[in-house]
Amino acid sequence: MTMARMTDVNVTDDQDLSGDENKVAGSEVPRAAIDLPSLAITEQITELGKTVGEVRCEDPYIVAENVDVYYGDNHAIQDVTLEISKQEVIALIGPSGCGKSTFLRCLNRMNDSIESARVTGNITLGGQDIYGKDLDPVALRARVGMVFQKPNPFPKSIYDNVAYGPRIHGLANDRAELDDIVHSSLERAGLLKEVKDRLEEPGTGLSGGQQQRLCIARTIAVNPEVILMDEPCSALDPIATARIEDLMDELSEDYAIVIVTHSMQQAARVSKRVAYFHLGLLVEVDETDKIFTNPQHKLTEDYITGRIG
Amino acid sequence: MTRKPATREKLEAGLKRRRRKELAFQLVGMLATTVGIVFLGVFFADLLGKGSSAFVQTFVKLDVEFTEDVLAPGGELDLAYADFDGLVRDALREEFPNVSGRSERRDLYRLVSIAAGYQMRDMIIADPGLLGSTETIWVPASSTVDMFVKGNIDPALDEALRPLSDAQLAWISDLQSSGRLETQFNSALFNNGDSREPELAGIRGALMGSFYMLIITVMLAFPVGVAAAIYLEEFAPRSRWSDLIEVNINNLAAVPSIVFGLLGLAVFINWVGIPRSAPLVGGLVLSLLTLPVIIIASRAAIKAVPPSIREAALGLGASEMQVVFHHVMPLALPGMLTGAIIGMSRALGESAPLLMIGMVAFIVDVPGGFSDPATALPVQIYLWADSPERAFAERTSAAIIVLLAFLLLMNLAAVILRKRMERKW
Amino acid sequence: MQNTTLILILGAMAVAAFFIGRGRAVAVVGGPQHGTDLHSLPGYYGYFTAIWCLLPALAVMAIWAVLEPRVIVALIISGLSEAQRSLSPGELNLLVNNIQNLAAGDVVSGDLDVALSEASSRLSGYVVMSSRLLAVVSLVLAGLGGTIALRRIQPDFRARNRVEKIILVVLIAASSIAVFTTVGIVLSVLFEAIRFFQEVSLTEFLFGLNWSPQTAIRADQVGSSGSFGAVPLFTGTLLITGIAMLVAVPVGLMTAIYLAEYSSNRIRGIAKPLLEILAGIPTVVYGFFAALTVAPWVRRMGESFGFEVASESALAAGLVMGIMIIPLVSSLADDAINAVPSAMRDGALGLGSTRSETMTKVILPAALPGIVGGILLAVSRAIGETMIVVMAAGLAANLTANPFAAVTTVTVQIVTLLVGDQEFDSAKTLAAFALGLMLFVVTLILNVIGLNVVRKYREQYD
Amino acid sequence: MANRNTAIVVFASAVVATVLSASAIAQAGRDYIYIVGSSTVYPFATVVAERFGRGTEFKTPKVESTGSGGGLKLFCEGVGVDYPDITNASRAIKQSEVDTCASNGVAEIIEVKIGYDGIVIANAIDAEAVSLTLADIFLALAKNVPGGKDGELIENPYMTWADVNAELPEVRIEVLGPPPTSGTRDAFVELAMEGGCKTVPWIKALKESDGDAYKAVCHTIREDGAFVEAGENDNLIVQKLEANPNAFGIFGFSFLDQNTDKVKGTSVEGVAPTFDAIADGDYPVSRPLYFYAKKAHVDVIPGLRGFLREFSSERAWGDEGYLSDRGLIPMPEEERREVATAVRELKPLSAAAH
Repeated sequence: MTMARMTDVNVTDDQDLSGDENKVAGSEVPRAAIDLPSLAITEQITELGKTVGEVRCEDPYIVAENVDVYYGDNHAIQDVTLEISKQEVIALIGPSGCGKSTFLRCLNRMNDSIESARVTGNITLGGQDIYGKDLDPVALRARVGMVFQKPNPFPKSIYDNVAYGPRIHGLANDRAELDDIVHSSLERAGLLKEVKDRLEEPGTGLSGGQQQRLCIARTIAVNPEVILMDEPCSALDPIATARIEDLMDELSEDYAIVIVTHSMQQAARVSKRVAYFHLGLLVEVDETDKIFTNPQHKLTEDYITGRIG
Repeated sequence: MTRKPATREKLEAGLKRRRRKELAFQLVGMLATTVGIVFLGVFFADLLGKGSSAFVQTFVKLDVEFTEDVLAPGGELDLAYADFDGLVRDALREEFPNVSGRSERRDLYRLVSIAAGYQMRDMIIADPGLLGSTETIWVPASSTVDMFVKGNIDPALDEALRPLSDAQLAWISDLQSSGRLETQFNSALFNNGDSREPELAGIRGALMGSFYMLIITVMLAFPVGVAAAIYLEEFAPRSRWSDLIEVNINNLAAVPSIVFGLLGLAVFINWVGIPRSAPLVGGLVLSLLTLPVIIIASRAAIKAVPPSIREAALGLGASEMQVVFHHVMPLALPGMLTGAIIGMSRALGESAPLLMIGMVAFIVDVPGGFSDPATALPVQIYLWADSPERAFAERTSAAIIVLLAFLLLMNLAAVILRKRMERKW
Repeated sequence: MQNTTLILILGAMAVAAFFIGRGRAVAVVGGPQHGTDLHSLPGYYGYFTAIWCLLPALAVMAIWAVLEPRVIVALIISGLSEAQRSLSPGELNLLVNNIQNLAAGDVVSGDLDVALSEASSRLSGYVVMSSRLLAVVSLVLAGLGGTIALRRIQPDFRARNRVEKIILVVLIAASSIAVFTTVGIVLSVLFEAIRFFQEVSLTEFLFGLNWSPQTAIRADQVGSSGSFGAVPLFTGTLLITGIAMLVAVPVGLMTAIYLAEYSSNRIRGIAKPLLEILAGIPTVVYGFFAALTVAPWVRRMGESFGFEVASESALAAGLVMGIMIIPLVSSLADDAINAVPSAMRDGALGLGSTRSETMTKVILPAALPGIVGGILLAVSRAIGETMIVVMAAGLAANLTANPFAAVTTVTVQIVTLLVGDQEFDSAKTLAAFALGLMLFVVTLILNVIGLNVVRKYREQYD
Repeated sequence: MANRNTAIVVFASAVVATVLSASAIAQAGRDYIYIVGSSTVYPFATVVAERFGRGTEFKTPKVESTGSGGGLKLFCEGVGVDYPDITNASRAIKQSEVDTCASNGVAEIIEVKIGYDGIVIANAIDAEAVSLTLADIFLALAKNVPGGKDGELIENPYMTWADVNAELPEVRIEVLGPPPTSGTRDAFVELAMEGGCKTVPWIKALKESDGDAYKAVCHTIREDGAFVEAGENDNLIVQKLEANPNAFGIFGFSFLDQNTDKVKGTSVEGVAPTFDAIADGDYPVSRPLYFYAKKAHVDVIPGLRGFLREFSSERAWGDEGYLSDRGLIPMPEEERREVATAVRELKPLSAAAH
């Protein structure tokens, strides 16, 4: 089984890796760069080398091939290949520092703003190379929205928070249209009922859970194709978390959602597939049920059963 | 999904304009940053161009005969009345035997600075055995000659309009061709106090004045500033008094320096009765001026020490005082020192308050203590900028270069300290 | 005995007291193994002893230093002949000065007369006696203080609390100096200003449109009309400050934005210290540069465009002052921008804003209070700046908004009124103190507002 | 232990500093000469001071440039080490000042006239050369000028030199000059302004009938910006003239002498300001320079007698003396001898002299 998957994945050499001269193959990772917990595990990784499970999917929309990310000398992500389809929720899990957030931020090029970060490999969105020369990250981020760990509404009114994206992108032709977008976005985020009488009040005055839904509303106001969520519930209480999770469920009908989470219960609840990262390597990807009931890789199993993390 | 195609179109439509705006914004930012740096470059180039020539001085080589007739006409050498200038005049006449006539000779004598006579005197004092011997010595040329050699006097100008006569120009070229006139390092600039003769004028006096003032400032402002910062940051209860102190310190940091000069004039000179022009007054005024800077920097340094360290020490049963002196102070010290250096460099460049307390004066003797009359380096610059002699213009720039060199060194020290301090917790 | 020697000896005594005190503390409980019986660490008993050894002696020395010259002069005068004592105070003062010079071995003027040299040797005698007396008194006090402290050492003596109390008092004293400085500033300008306002009414000073402080300095001199309407000074100050701000605010702000958002770490690492140099250049140097390089340049430029430009135009001084203030604005703006949480920036970028949109629509509005506060501080700096305007701006109190005209500022007038004529009784010099008070009050208000805005804003995100 | 040591060092240095400053105050004797006064005499006084300091065992005198008025004010505040020994003045002391001095116990003042200084009106070297009369100067700079009929005064209406005198160029009147604290201003007002003022017959008649009104007319300089009070920083004036060819500056001859390649003197009443013309008295705007010393300080302040002697020696103020190199115009030989003798005898100013 494992061997078969490996051959499947091994497509690197044929790929067109534009501007990708410094690519380091997985087996040539400088040891020193990785802080390995134990020698035994190291050997397991190097032995297995490649991701187990199913990195491919039907009707892939986002395709990441052999992605490596470096922060200066630090090799944060090594040779990750993953496909994400248009209507699924995929959860990225793994211990702290495993690179799941870094991988997430590659998908809308948020890593650009980190000066020392360098991304190699190939990521396409609907067939378009998102690291290609002719692609504007601004346009990309309008298509791939992002919700952050800590709710970060702008210090503006609730209305202006939601209207911000449509305004900068020029999505509304007039005020009525803008109002329409704001209302429908708040509605979809399940927030409209709570705030419709105080749209002019500052967004920072809402509760944490409301703030995070405001941020989601703000994101969907731009009408993206993919929503990236970086631990969106880690700063929220269980009730607010439940509301967000419900929301994700609804949104997954229209958007591809990539969520990074520390909570395995959350991953189990919301996602269709799960990808397990470990020390910059994508160890295992599979259907959520399969991962949680029958993990293939020893590391995945250790993590899920609480032995690492 | 309903609006999606429209969104993409609209997005693409605006992109070009937005990219242009982005680029323009970035360019404006780059331009702004360049403006400051370009100004700095122009400023330094201008300064070096004007001032670098002051570091050399034209010297004339003379064969001086220390004749007893001139120095000791009565048979005994009396330093107070010996005509050392006469030696120089004799040597010059020796060099140009053809010069005759009173006014021509006067012109000839004016080629050499009056410093030459003082030089002879110092030589005789150092070695009375020289009497009767002939020595070949380099003596400084007068400032007009120096200016001409440095190209600041246009020989093509009408004779009446330039300070050197045709005959003097001819003598200078004679001296140049016989290798008796050349420029050498201007050590007087660093060894002498102020003088009305540009070739004798130096910044030693002003530097010492600044030095004494800074010593007082360091000794008063640093300990007091650190102590105040420790109190305010670690011990002060939230009370009216500490609020008052807090507001005061922040305000004093921005009070115009000239107001501190008024304070010095009224309190230290008129009330306490310290003499005018004394570095002591200047030092006290500068201490008060730098105190808020040091307090603010020290407080920031103390604040940067994470509370966890304090809690750890307190948890082990240390008293608050022990926490401060064993843990907080050592960790905050580099930051405090940085603040002190920045405060000192501000004090070194300050001149407005010194105008108020009589430090704008002609003082030749290098001050030897805290109550001797003195000027400071920036004040010396202010004074020289006002001197009628042309040669002071380049010396003003040279003094500025020296002052800036000190300031840059201090800033560099602060930057290095800050780099070392920038420890992440 | 020299004061320095005395201080060294006292220092040595203090060190000795420290060890003795520590040793005694240990001995009192019966050796180091019983150290835990002491209330405080043995070192604190040492410090306690040392402080008691040093402080009284130093206090006596300080008092001595203040009183000694007065007492000695009084003694010398009382020893002089009747004729000399009846001299005027000024002449007496000169005589004493001469005696002091003689005693100090400096050169004196005039012939040495017997009475004088006798007085000077008496003076030397007094000085020697005084310093011996001081040495004895302070050393005895040091010994006494140390002994008393030693006697108080008991196992339950709370030495640490005592020492810490003393240190705390010292700390409080140090932090109070700032308050006393402010009080000193206010007092030193207030009385003179009040005297000024007795001669010139406050309303004329604040609202008069004509500033011509050149009153006659003697009864028989014809000065000018001597009017003290400070409005032209305020407008002149505002004009130059305004020009400076027009240069400093956009340039400083854009520099801060560029360095914070666009430049690489390397460029920032180079550009920031370079710009900080601009803030460190002494203002007298800027003044020199403004008067000799920038002013003629402004004049040439202005005239080539057909403007009439004064040789000491407000523009030249304002431009140079603006350049001086750039780093102040940019570092304060940098602080304000950095204080905006990076989550804001991420949020805006994540929605697809360009960097300039992120900056202008999200970060700058959020940082605005901080930036405004910083600009207010910069304004107060510009208002109080002295040397640049003294050297590059004129003395003509023109009521104009024309940047090419010559104007004068409050600080220029303070310098002109005080340097050159230091008597303390004409309205002319008193006006300097009134202006100083104005300057202090205005900058105080600006600073208080600026600091409050900055602080309030900081707390929002802390 | 290291941190404890730092604390100790910090406090020890504070203590040492306090004691140091205290002991510095204690040393009160003044062993140097203290000179204040005119900025015009300052360049001469400093040269003498420096030569005196270098040539003798005494310290070099401290010279502050405070302006004649300010200098006399400080000088007259009293006798004693806290007050200056000498004040320089670019005009003679006034009776009112003598009285102030006397009331403060400064009874015997030695007046030393040291030579002459021409007050020149100069403009940039490449600017148009003009020749002014005293009347031109008065009309251009007075606050009020005679109107159409006798006895009428109008606020100075002249904006350009051509308004004053059709032969002069049509450029805006802009004159940089000294403030009233300066003796240069006093002398300029008395010699040039009053000189021009007197050419108007009815004003001249006023002198007899109403002296105060006469002075008010002749001595008051306009305040509308045409006359720029440029402080006492004469060197900056020279540099500003160089930058502004339309402006004229008023300053002492020595500054012109040092800057012959930058500025040129304007002829007044047809006489150019040259060394010889001023020495001969042909140039109308020249004034004597003075310094005043306190007799009570002689022999009490170290070196004061020697300094007076140095200043009044031939090698200093003689025809060939070093002061003439600096632009001081010497007095006639006979007058020099007279003054030098008076100085040697410490002859005080008699009350009747002024």
